[in-house]
This record gives sequence, C-alpha cells and structure tokens, in this order.
Amino acid sequence: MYRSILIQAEDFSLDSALAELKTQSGLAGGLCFFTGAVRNSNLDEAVGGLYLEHYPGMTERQLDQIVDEAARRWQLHGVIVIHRIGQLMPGDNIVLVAVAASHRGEAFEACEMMMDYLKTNATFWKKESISDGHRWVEARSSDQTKATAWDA
Amino acid sequence: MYRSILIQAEDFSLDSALAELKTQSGLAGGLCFFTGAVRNSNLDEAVGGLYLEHYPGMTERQLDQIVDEAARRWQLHGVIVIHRIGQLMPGDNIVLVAVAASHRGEAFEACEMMMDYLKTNATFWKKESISDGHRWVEARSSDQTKATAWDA
Amino acid sequence: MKVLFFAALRETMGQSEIEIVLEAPTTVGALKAMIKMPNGETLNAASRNQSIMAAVDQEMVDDLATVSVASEVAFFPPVTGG
Amino acid sequence: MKVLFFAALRETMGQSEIEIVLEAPTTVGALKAMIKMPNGETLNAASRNQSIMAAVDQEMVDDLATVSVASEVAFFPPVTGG
Repeated sequence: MYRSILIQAEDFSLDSALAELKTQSGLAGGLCFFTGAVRNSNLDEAVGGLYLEHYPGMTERQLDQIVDEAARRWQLHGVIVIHRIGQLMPGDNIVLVAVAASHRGEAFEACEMMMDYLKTNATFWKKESISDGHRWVEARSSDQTKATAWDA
Repeated sequence: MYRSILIQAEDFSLDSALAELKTQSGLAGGLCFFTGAVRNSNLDEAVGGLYLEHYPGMTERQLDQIVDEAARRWQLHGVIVIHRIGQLMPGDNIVLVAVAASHRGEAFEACEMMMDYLKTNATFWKKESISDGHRWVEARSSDQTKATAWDA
Repeated sequence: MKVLFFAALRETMGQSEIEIVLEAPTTVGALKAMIKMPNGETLNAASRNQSIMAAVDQEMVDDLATVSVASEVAFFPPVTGG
Repeated sequence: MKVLFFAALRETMGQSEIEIVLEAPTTVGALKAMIKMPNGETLNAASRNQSIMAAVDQEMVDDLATVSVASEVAFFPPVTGG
C-alpha cells in the first residue's frame, strides 16, 4: 500500500493528491478525501486566524501508526495524510486525508477513522486569534467518543 | 444550502469544487469528497475504456432528489455532484460528490449516502470495452443492499 | 405518447424511441405487454428473465403505475452509474 | 534527560524544554511531582485541575510508565489537530 505523510506550512492540492494516488497505488475505483478548513467562528466568537503547533517527530510517528491501523482494518491501495502547521487564516485548509480503495465503503470508513484518530492522537494544538487576544482550542469530548467508537 | 449538479463530458477538479464550496456555502469546517474512477479491470477481464450513457432530464431530477434527501437528513452547507458521460479511459474520473458541513461526521455520512443512492437511483449506464468487444456493466446487488440500508 | 429505451435494452430494441398512440390511459404493465422486441417477445415476457426498470414522466415506477396518453415512458436495465 | 512542553503548557511553564538529571529510572507520575510550574505548583498537582498528557520517547503513556535516565519526556494538553 502506498503511503505519504506530510506535515508542512504550505497549502495542499486535492487534485495533486488524487493524481498521486492514481499513479502510485494502481487504479483504485473509489477515492475518498476529507479536508478540514479554518472556520471564521468558534464558541460564538469570531476567529481571525489559527496558529498550529505540533511535536516534531512524535506527530509523524502517530500519523504513521494511524495509517498502519487503517491498513490493518481495510484493503487499501493508498493513503495520503497532509497536515499544515503555522499561521492559518479563516477558509484555509488545515488537513487532508485521502484514501484509495477498490470499494467505496472501505474508502469512506478508512478516511473517517483516520480523521477521528488524528483528532485525538496526533500531537497538534490549535491557538485561535479572537477579538481580545488568543486562546488555545480545547479538546472536545465528542471527538474522543468518535475515536473510541472504532475500538468497539 | 448551496447545491450544484452537473452532468458533463469534461473532467472536473476537486480543488475547484473545494473553492466553490468555500465561496458559495460559507466557511464550513468539514469537507468530504468522493471520486469514482475507471478501473482497468472488472470481473477478471482487462477493461480498455468505459462508455457512459444517461437519460437526459431524468438523471438531473434523480440527482436533485438525492441531494434533497441528504439535505433533509443532515445539516449541510453545500453539495456538488458532477457525473461524467461519454467515452472514458482507465484512470479517468467518473463521478464527484462533494459535501461541506460544520461537522465531519455529517459530511462523511451525507457523501456516502449520496454515492449509495446515486449508484442505484441515477439513470446512468456503463458499457465496458473488453478484449473481444463491449459489454454492459451489470448492477450489483451489494449496491442495492448499501442503498437500502439508509432507509432502515 | 413516447416510449424511450436506454442502454442494453435500447440495443436490443434496435431503437431509442418509439411512438405509441394510446386511446385511453393504461398501466406500465399493460404497455409492456403491447411492446414487442425484434425477436417477437413482448417486453412483459422479457422482463421475466431480465430486470427491466420503468419510468413515467421521469419518475421511477412499477408495473401498476398509470400511463396517460401524453406520458413520457422509459424502459431500461438497472442503473450502473457512479 | 530532556522534558518538553507544548502548547498552553509550554506557555504556562514559560519554556519549551528543561533538562533534568535522573540518578535512576523513575515513573512519569514521579517526574510530574518533581517539576514545578512558575506559580510553585507541581505538574502533578496541576494535573488534578487540567488534563496533562504525557509521552515517553514519543509514545503516549500514563503516569505509571517508566522514564529512563536518557528518555525524552513530553507533557502537553489534549491534542486539537485536524
């Protein structure tokens, strides 16, 4: 199975990811992509930007383990994970998880599981710019619930 | 909710769909895309190409109803459905379903439901080029099962 | 009224469209019994061995659905898009 | 050994990294009781009011995990990527 894991400040392209999966992982019939983008509000406050910090080294290891787990559960042709770091603005892309599989059900499931695990296991932290300064985004228990549901 | 439904011979771009959803449907945090591509084999035979026929008028109506159903079930910001027709080659994109939502779970579910419904309800037919001529692709009962599961 | 055929059924029929003059409304099932394929078999008989879907005025229907004298009816195999 | 802090905890600590000389292996919990925040509270005490995650050699662990004299240990709030 082809895999690519990138942590980068630069934006990414879904079309490039699609082309990469087609070239590198054979002609899979079903390709699922999830992209998270910076919203312009959170907890009823306007958000002017988002700063993304991570734990270099550990983040890559965690993402690699998440891809391992997906590959163990489903028959996948290829996976691309790209997560941005640094200063982002509302509307900017944050994360891309792209999965190529023979069957669309597997592509959807693997993509969603990797997003759920990434949310609770990958060492990224978000700091929001709000009107009176900055605040660190708090982890949501609903994300933990979603991630745990895959282990049931 | 923003919606765009296109049936076209031309290829599509995921990056354009992403930009369109961001511009037209507000800054949703979660965007899910599914792309189906032409495989180079089916039922253990090499496939040299795929011809896609549809029922003009009815197809658009069916796709519109599928989007209605997704919008009824989930809180969505925007949906784009693009389905290609005519002669396609292995590796070519066939279909794009793109969904913007506030919550990623809704984006994933809505995208998968629309693909499942599209497979069984939208009036498209595929004809494959194989070594000794052509054959019409047969509907798979597994697709019917998946679509019916949403009604449970 | 107009009857359309698509995909494999269009090829079997050898045409994509026929005109039928109905004197009164009928049903999809009755219409299938009126339409003959080139081998002489009616659509109704053929649908015992192959799945033939029907649409009236671009909505998916079953054999009991009403066909008016001005309806657009279509017959086709199970769909395979996506 | 090296102890790293990230995100809000890095800001609270006022630094991203400290060096601690261990004479023998210990546990994450014991290490937390040794590290003081600028307000004088230990990490262990602080973790009663806020969730503090730990990693040893870049693997997520709990308070019972062993810390060797050459481990890389990190403390941080629950992650919020994606």
